[in-house]
Amino acid sequence: MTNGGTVAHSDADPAPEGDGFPRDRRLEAYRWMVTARVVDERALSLQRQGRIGFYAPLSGQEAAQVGAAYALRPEDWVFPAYRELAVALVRGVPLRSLFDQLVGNSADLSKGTQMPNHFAYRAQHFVSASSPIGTQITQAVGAAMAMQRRHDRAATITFFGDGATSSNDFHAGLNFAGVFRAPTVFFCQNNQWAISLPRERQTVSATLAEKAAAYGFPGVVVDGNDLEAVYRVVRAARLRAIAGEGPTLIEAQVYRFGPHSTSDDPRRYRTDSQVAEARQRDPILLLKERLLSEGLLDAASEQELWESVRAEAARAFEAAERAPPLDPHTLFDNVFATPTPRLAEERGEYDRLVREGLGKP
Amino acid sequence: MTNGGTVAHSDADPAPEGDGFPRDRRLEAYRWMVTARVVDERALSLQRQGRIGFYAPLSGQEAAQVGAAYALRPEDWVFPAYRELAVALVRGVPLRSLFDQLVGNSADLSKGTQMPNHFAYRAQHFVSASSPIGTQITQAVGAAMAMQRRHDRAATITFFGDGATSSNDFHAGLNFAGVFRAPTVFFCQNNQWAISLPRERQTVSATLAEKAAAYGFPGVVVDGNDLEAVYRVVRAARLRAIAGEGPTLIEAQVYRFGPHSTSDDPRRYRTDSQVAEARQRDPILLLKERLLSEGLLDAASEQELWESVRAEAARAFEAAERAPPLDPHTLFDNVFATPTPRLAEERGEYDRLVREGLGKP
Amino acid sequence: MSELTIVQAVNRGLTEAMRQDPDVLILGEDVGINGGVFRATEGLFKEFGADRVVDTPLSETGILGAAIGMALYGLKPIAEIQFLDFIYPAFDQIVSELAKFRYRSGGQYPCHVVVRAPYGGGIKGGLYHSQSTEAYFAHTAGLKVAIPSTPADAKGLLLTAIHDEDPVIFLEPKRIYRSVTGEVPDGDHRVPFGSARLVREGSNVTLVAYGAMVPAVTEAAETLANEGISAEVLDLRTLVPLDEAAVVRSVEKTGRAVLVHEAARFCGFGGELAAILAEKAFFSLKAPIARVTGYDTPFPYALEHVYLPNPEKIAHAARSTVRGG
Amino acid sequence: MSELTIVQAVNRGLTEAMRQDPDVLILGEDVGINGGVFRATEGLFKEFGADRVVDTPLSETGILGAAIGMALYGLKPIAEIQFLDFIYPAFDQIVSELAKFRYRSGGQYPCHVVVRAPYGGGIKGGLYHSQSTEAYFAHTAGLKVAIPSTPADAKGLLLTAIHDEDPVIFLEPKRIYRSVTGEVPDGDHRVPFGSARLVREGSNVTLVAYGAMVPAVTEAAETLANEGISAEVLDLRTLVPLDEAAVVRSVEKTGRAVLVHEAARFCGFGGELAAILAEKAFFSLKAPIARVTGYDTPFPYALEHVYLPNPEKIAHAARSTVRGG
Ligand SMILES: Cc1ncc(C[n+]2csc(CCOP(=O)(O)OP(=O)(O)O)c2C)c(N)n1
Ligand SMILES: Cc1ncc(C[n+]2csc(CCOP(=O)(O)OP(=O)(O)O)c2C)c(N)n1
Ligand SMILES: [Mg+2]
Ligand SMILES: [Mg+2]
Repeated sequence: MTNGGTVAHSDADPAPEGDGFPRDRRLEAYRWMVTARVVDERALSLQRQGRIGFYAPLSGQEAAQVGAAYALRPEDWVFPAYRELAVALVRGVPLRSLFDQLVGNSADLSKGTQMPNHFAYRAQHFVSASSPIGTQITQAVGAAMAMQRRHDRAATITFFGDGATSSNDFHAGLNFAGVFRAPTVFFCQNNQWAISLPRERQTVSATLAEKAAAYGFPGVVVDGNDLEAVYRVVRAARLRAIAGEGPTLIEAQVYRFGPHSTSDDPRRYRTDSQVAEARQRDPILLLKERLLSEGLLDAASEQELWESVRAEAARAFEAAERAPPLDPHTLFDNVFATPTPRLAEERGEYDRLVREGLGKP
Repeated sequence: MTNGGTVAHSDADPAPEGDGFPRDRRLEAYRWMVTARVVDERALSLQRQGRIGFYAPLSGQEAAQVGAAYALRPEDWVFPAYRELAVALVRGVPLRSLFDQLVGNSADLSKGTQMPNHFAYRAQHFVSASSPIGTQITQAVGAAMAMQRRHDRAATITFFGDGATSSNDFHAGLNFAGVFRAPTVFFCQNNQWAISLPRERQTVSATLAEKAAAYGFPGVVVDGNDLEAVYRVVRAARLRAIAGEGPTLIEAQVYRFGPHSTSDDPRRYRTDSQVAEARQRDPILLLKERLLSEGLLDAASEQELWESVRAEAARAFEAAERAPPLDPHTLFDNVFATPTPRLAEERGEYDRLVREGLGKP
Repeated sequence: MSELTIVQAVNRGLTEAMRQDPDVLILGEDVGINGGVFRATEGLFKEFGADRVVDTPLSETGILGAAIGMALYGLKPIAEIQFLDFIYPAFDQIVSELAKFRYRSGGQYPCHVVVRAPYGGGIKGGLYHSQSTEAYFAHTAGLKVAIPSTPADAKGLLLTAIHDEDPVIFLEPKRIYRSVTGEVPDGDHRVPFGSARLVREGSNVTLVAYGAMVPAVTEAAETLANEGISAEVLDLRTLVPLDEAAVVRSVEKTGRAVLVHEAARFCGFGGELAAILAEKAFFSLKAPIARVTGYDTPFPYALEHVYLPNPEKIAHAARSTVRGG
Repeated sequence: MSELTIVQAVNRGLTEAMRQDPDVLILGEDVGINGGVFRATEGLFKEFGADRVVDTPLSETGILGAAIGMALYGLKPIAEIQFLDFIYPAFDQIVSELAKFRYRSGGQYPCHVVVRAPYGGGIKGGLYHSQSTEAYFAHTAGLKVAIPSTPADAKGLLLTAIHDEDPVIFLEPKRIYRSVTGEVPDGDHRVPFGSARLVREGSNVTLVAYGAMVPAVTEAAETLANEGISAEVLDLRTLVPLDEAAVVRSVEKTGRAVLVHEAARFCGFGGELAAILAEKAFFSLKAPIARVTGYDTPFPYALEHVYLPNPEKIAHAARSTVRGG
């Protein structure tokens, strides 16, 4: 067991045996993918209604995220960007917790300090996400170096986008990982866009995966719409990592179906037909067809699944919305372990203002 | 002709024809290499005597620097690090100017603002060097993008070390150059050490040159002790650049014979025998042998050459030492084009102090 | 004259400068076909093409490094940083290089880059889409820092910045990008650096602000006027160069100062202002100098209304200062 | 007790902490076999091995990112930045990540990294081996900032930093690394954060300083004493948390303040001190608050003796403050 927090028991703990995706968990994985899609739909509409302030959808990236998350063990640490909601779900973070974060209520484990999508769940070793692109990459390497030093048989995985390959931390992180043989899996979701910049103009290398060569370790391209393929490469990379063989860069090729975020209008830089074409390889569709053909799903159970997930999401969101708002005093918490005199004074200043009828919550 | 400054006429303008190093300039090139070596010797001893404050020798890197510099044209721009004294010499910077900078006197074109070795000579398009590792790399790419936009048939070259390949600017600079096909030559002098860190622990890739692949353009390894080989690859890279074919990364493999700088004691991290071995391929020795065998040099003229260079260097340094010191008021110059009221006030404050007998120069 | 929002005025300023001078170009993330995430560069890509409105890879290090190289060569690059919060990967290029090029080369290499960045809170942006870290730049010798609060100043200060010879950090108050409108002169409108704007005359207390805090301070001054307190309001417009004379003169008249910014208080720009006053207007001061600022916490998300200065907090501080409360 | 220099005291502090706790480790450039370019980590590589004294590639981004990851996992990393001037490639990790981890995760992810860096001028280091940019860090909510000026404090504050739960920027005055010596307690010596050191009692004027300016200020106080001016000298020791009470108390007593640092004046730490005094000690102030600081230029090379505050300049300012000159 690793530092501090206990890993909560998670139904999603895959304890994978064999190389293939465990057959008996395919349906469960499918449910997680559907859940992510449902959350996307719901969140986009809630944002339009002004009930949440912002959202960055992951539609199109469900298989990549769920496949990768299934290949991990509870003791592994996840260093996400801001789009990794499905990873959090598979790790065992309750929907309700995710919604508490979107709302920023008093139940939010991050105490409403962050914009929607910037999740942090210590119990699931899901490290706090930030907005600056790439910063999690070097951190994941550092945590992996710590695992090495503690002789913990675990790995870190970090999620980032195609755009993040241009970041300082990509370069530093991969280089450190190569030099120190850190047990890290670099998982790049190449969704073809960094807001309006297409992948081809982000960098000239033929693939993103091949950049690993510059750091002396392997890079792998995988079809990110294929749950099982993703699972296999991540699992192999993880095993490599914990065997002391060093890091791996994985490029999961996907397509971002939705806008970059609710602040974005993708029609300014891409056509609907491009998106329609990409949607033909919708990862949910692909897995559904496979499950149907294998008899693990039929039209009726599929229908039912979506409905039950929708109902579950609706309930969870409403509960999050009903939760009490944050106590304004939490503004001054967690800057430091113990408030400095200055912070205590400012808290007192705020209290005085409230007493005098100003700045009420 | 490019922006602003006129390129002073330089004897060193090679106007190279044909691919090989011009035969009639080999002796001249040798003289530059000897000059650099002599400056190193002299500067190290001057520093020990406390007559200059700091010095970073380039011994071992003469052929790489001189070979690269000969492949350039006056209209090209050089973005150096702090060790490129021989490049400055070949570009036509007078020895005296270099010594003015080492001393930081009133004749120093950089007005004594910088530590020794941080040269800047606008007339020779030798851009101001700074200490932070790597920062010149992206700047060279930007200047090359400016040349593109101005349709100037010129290129930029940037010099940096093996350590600098780990910098943020290496990654950003090479990536931008790839994406924008910038006419830039990235010239890495791999002298095997970043202070005490050996090349193998800087990064795991087999060569530094191969890192270019991650950015979609060629990387070339060259024997940096071989003047002519360096000349050929830099010349080819330059021609590629101005033909609009994009950047090239060149790794010149050399060995740093001396300490990292006068603040460094290399015996803490490497053995004398390692250095002795490397010195067997001293670039000056190699070229000397060639010139001797080709009859361009004989023992007597070789002896004479060293003596005349030593005498020239001694004269130039003494002149630099005799030059008047800086006017203390220059402290307040060149922060902005025109001093702000605040700076004018501080200058006045300083004058008052001097008038009252304090802080006299 | 046209009635414009602040972001439109920025857009007009950019258009004007690019039409005037073919050496002016813009580089940044999503500035081209997308027109910038705030639409500040809308239409420029179409008018000036990909060579002058350059969509870059996702690297602020690269953006600033490239802009500096261009400037050294003689172009006039304008670097857009998508949010001020994302400027830190470029911090080394800004403080080590941009700010020091002219100085360290003894004037041989001026380095004129304009760095534009939307800054500040009030848009529910949380920790990473809300910060005001102007103090970092103001403390860095060699950088000028401009922060407009009106559409006319947005265009006028921007054109001055583009025609300046020194590096300028140009911070745009995104919170009032669209909420504040005003008349903006057409053509080559310029507002000089180092000259504060007297927003409102008054005699009892001086309120000093800049950027998005100017409307808040102005509103506070109106409230105070109704209570019989006459507040003078100064909009600094540029922090570097600073119009110290205007600040000192005003406080010599009123005897009281309330310094307002949304950045954290500790070591913020208000500290510099207070120090100037405590040195140069000392004998005129009738009351302690007050600061109304963000608290010394990271910028929050759900509680940004608690964090930010607002007209009530400002008026309250002014009242206490005047009444000795 | 041992008589040590400051850099030796740092070395002892590191050794002590690493012996106490196997989770403490050091990473940085040239910290291993080379023992650090200033020899602060001398001997540690031999005692603790390459796993705990980690020579990294040349990337401050990587050093800080890795240190943060290690800290999140539960180790206690100490990151050495070779010169404070080279911290900027890590600035994003420091201000966006290190400073905000605990806050943004609602306390789930404390992030305790100690960042050690030699800082300051007086060693003929020019622009890039001399800077004092403590104000950047002091302005960043979530960071603590410690700056010792004596060997005992160097060890004591460092051990406190390593045992703290929050990120600490630990700035070491390299100019006096070897020139100042003093008795240092053996073993687990700790000096609390947020408690200024009263270097010298006085009644006419308070001189406030930290780091390498403390000896200069102390020397000025001696000169002043010979002239009949009794100067109180405070060494802040930590800028965050700041011992405001000590500063205010002293100025309430003396009525006069001279604030000293080698960083550029504009928006420097002296501004914050002046603002605190102009608010909280206002009614005790008998004279304008003076600042003796570096000028608002980049740090020079040949002229650093002109740039830097020295005992003469400090004494001069104190004299003017006391005599109303
Ligand atoms: C350092 C930094 N610069 C700019 C931004 C603004 N920004 C937010 S997301 C984004 C694009 C990211 O693209 P990518 O890495 O491909 O991830 P994706 O959004 O496609 O998942 C940009 C430019 C940022 N968050 N951080
Ligand atoms: C950003 C930064 N970090 C650290 C340093 C301190 N430093 C100066 S030179 C050097 C090593 C550089 O190695 P390399 O790039 O190989 O160049 P070389 O000195 O061998 O020519 C280091 C670490 C620096 N100057 N800049
Ligand atoms: Mg993407
Ligand atoms: Mg080297």
